[in-house]
Amino acid sequence: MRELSYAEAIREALRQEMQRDERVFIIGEDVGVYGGAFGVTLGLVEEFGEERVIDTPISELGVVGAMTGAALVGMRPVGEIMFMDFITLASEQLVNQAAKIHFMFGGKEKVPFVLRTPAGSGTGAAAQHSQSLENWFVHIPGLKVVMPSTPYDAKGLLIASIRDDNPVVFVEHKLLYKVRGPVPEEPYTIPLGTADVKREGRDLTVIATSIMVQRALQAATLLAEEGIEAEVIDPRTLKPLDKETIIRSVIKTGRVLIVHEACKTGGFGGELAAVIVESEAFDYLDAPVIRLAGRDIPIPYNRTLEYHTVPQVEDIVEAARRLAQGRV
Amino acid sequence: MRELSYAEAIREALRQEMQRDERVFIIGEDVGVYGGAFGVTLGLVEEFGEERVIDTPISELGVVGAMTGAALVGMRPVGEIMFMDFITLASEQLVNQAAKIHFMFGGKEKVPFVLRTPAGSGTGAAAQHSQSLENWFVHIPGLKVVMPSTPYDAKGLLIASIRDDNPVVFVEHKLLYKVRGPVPEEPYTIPLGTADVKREGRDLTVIATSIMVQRALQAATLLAEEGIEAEVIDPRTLKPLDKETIIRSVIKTGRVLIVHEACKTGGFGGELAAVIVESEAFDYLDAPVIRLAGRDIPIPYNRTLEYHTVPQVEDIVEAARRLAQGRV
Amino acid sequence: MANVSRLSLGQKRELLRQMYLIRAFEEKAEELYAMGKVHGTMHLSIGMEASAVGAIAALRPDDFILSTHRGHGHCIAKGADLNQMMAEFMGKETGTCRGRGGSMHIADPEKGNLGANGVVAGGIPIAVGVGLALKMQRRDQVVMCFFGDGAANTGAFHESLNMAAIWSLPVVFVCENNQYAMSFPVQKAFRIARISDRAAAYGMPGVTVDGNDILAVYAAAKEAVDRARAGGGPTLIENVTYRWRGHSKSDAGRYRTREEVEEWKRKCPIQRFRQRLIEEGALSPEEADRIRDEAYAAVEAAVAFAEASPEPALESIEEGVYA
Amino acid sequence: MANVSRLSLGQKRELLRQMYLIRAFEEKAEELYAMGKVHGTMHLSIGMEASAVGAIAALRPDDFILSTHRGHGHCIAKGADLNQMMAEFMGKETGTCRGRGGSMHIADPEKGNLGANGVVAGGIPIAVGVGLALKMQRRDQVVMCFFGDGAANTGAFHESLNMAAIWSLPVVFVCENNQYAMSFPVQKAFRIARISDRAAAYGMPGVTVDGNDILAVYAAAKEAVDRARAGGGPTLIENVTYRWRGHSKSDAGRYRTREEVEEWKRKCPIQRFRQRLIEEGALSPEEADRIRDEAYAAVEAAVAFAEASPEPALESIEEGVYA
Ligand SMILES: Cc1ncc(C[n+]2csc(CCOP(=O)(O)OP(=O)(O)O)c2C)c(N)n1
Ligand SMILES: Cc1ncc(C[n+]2csc(CCOP(=O)(O)OP(=O)(O)O)c2C)c(N)n1
Ligand SMILES: [Mg+2]
Ligand SMILES: [Mg+2]
Repeated sequence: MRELSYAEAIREALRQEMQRDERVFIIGEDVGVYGGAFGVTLGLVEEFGEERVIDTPISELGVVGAMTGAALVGMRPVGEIMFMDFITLASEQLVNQAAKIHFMFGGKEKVPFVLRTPAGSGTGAAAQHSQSLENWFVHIPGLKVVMPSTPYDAKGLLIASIRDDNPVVFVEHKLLYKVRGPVPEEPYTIPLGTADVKREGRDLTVIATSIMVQRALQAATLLAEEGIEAEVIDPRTLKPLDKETIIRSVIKTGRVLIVHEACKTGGFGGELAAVIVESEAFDYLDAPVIRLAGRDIPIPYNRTLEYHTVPQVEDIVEAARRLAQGRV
Repeated sequence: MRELSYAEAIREALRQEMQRDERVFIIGEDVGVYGGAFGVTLGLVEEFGEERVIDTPISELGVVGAMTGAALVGMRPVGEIMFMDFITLASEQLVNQAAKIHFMFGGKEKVPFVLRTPAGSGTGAAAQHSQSLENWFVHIPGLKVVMPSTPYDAKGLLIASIRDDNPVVFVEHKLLYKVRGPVPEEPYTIPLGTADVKREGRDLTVIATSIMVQRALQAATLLAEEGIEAEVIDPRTLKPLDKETIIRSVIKTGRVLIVHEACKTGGFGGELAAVIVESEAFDYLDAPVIRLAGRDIPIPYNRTLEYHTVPQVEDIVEAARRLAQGRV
Repeated sequence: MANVSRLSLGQKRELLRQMYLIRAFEEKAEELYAMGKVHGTMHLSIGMEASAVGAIAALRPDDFILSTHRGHGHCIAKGADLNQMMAEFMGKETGTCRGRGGSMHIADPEKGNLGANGVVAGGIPIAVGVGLALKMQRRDQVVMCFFGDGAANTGAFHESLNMAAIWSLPVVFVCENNQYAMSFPVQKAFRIARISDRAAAYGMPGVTVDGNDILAVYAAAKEAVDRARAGGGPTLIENVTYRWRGHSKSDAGRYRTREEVEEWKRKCPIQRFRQRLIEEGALSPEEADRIRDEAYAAVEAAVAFAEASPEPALESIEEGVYA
Repeated sequence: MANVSRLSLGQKRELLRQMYLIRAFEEKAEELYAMGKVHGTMHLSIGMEASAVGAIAALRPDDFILSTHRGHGHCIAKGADLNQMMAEFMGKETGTCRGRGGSMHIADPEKGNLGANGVVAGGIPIAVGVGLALKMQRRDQVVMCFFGDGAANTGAFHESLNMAAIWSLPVVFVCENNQYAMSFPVQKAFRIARISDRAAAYGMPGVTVDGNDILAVYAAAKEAVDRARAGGGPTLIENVTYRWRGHSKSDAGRYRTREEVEEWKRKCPIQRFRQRLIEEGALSPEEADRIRDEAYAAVEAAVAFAEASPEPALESIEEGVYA
């Protein structure tokens, strides 16, 4: 199959949906001729014009409000917040308005939009351009939260998100944009709420999100050389969460390593751990559930410190090895 | 000992700290002659003047920015966000600036302030005035998060928070404001990071926050009549978290019920569950860790629906009873 | 004032009727609250009826509004079914929002009312989006966005007015300056005398109107609506008015004098318009009384409807979170 | 321009020196980046030096500034130790922020620089707080807050300017209008010709200045600083200028023409001031060259210092999160 980068896969999803449905449009800072800070929307303004690829002032709150209003009268906006850190500026509209309107209006209106945003560290952009705040939005009823880890998933999940009738926070990872992988040319959807077993294994379950899926897969290859077979599960959508797939795997392996980039404390790993231990999988656990996550510090600028702030392949290998002890 | 309401205890802490330290001042919407939406700051402007009890325009972002700037040049502001839902508007300054400045500046500056805000449902104020977003801020390194459940704790924790050199999010509960309890007259502090065993018990550990501590204590009384002895732990500060006290209790009882008002998914209960199952307490668990939390819905206006959206005493009794089965 | 003179007698009566309806609704709301029949909080616009009715009279039924926490008046003026509205106020399943929204979040999408809002200025960015979509869809509708003087100091106001201006969107911004944001008086909140002067910061027209003169309100709104519909972009209108009641039910009124309130009560927009119509010979006092009495009766009927309506079923509690 | 004439020859030379220092620092920064010796991103103010230097010249050493992502110039003009600053840029332990901040977050509190900011307009609300505290503490310092044209469309700008105005705080707001917010030109972002006109919305004075004329910048800043210090409240200054380089290192420049850039390069603020001083007879070309060469040499020395400096120790990674 043809290979695309993660950024190209996203762009293709946008282009195909805009071709299919004229209600879909793009809005955000520098999404037009600049192509967005990471070039994801490059070329789309040339194809669809300035009316459907709208550059905005630096007004994050205004942008999400504009998406909400447009969605209320029949459009299907896809917005971009240049860095996830700046969703903080738009969170009132996202959380109090977009997420709640369907419910508060007694089901009478809906707010279908996708808010794309790059998260994560690794680019040297330091504390205010590197955060992973996905669990904020997992916590908000009315929002869906999607976090693709591969080009294939990115395209299918984005198309599904655009066609979804709810506000979706679509979290991309900066370091994934250049990662390549097979992507079908025709449009396709991956239903929100379906996890993917990215690798099967019997010794432990690694549940990883976003770029950590890639790292977990690399770690699994290394672990296999030591005879440890890790099953790698990518929830793909944090909300709705495919609990069944996760629980099934834990019942099989009895050991769980959760890996995410976001700060450990208060992060999505806690949710995963709780879902597991309050389920029937509890009885099958042979070891404590381990979270390997970002340190509870702002992302430092220095390259070495930055590297060691979030889980790397070797950290996953080590944690998995320790967890699998006694098993293999 | 003299009794005060929770609101009075907070007011007394503010007054005593303002008397003691002229760097302390109050800022927020309608905190002056109006006394704040819940009357907490009533009378303080008369005592300390408009320079130290500052009414602001409706500019939440501006208020937290003003606190940050004032703190940088030696003041110790205590701000108020009228409803926790509106912290969403100020979260950029809180999360990207105040929380990170000490770290980003290599330790050279500090941002000592307290941001008080009422959270929670039960007043019929519906979806946009009833949220409990504490886990958002637990997730942010650099912030501390405090959630008192009694008048005594409120006073001691607030004084400790004002004297702390970091930005502290101080979450009050609207339904607690009128709750009365013993409060010493002299100023005192409760160190941030110390949980309180509000009731001892052997059969299960109930970890509850804010108003749920009150409900858990009522539930424990009812449970005791059935012969179930619940230990009720109030972390009091969610960050820093007193893990030792929690783990010690779980090792003793082997059963855990976590109770909070915030939506279950993505909430602080996940963090608590994870902390427990990744600790040595894992080996002592006799049953799945159970979270009893707010439903994953916006708070509905209708009184009955609102009531049933968050845990009530009877829900705690029932969950505890189920959990203790086989034990007692 | 060319527009105003074009109002027919029937239209003028309709304006009076709507103002009475709002007054009756809110007096009843206050009573129900006092009786413990509703919970939560509410924000009454008594004394400000001309602002809502006059401005919305300039709209077509298929135009949109975004309203505020003080939104009963807007909702009624935009044509709400009074029964459903009262049922919503009382949290019933038959309410416009199935009892999920309540006073602060009443929405009535069928009538183009995209919602009251519990967040100050929460509706302003949404209005921009509505305007953007209407323009993209090449529809000739407009959207009118209400907010208070306090809202004019929020970041949402600034970002939204600028976006509407640079894109020349069909949005009419109506600032209801009732002198206070809760306890904070405009004299302290602003260093400028007229909020409408802020329009210049965005390159849009701005106008300040006597918000208790319904015909003046209508005229300014009509001009702005016409401009927006014709593609001329947004306008900022400031209706200067006053709220008679406390900010909400928990307001002790410590920030203003009784005299000030009394002074404004003498400027009652309903009395003023009624008087004018009578003096013009457009209406007899008896006809005016009948209009008023019918309004109060309609509200009573709405209460009866609401009281007879069922509560939402507990089993339905988790419905409607996702579409 | 009374103020300007009061500048001594030594002061004028100092202004020229600072501008050269900034230019030298940023040219070096670009080079280091190209060599892979620094990571992350950076935003160069080449072509805008007069705005930083002229404005900050109006401050006392004990006054404060809040800077931006494009903040190297402000930092240098406020008196940064070049070695520490370069070390910070290169992420070293000896940096002003121990290598934790980097280009976008360089702060230098000892010199009154309360930080560059990775968030557009992030410093504006903080500046208001600094001003508020200075007023409460009855100190006679002032705070100067820099931001771009793009920042003037954020909610933070609006809320902050209003608060500074109503409380009459000692804050000088300096908008560096360099024609673009990333790719978004001011012609599209604003429907008004002069950003300083927004001052009127807050009841504060506003002035637009040729930001490439350092003496004009200084004069406007001096007037505003004097007013602020005297208790006269805030001012909004707009320095009209241009950035020669791309927005950041990932800018392909698709949104503007080469001709436009070339045209602005001919308006180089450094050349212009140098020429003026030479024409005035205040400086010989050789003296000017020496000032320039010393600046470039100082930057080289700073690089040597930074390169010789240690990285932060890995064990220290969790330090400094809490005070
Ligand atoms: C963002 C936000 N901040 C604070 C509040 C609390 N609050 C509700 S109404 C109000 C005053 C609003 O003043 P104004 O905009 O003038 O409208 P009015 O109430 O006078 O109609 C305040 C502060 C809120 N609902 N939303
Ligand atoms: C709140 C926020 N939104 C977006 C960005 C990304 N960004 C960084 S600089 C910039 C443009 C800023 O324009 P302007 O204020 O004119 O300053 P300039 O870069 O021209 O100096 C943008 C959009 C950001 N850093 N912060
Ligand atoms: Mg008002
Ligand atoms: Mg700019």
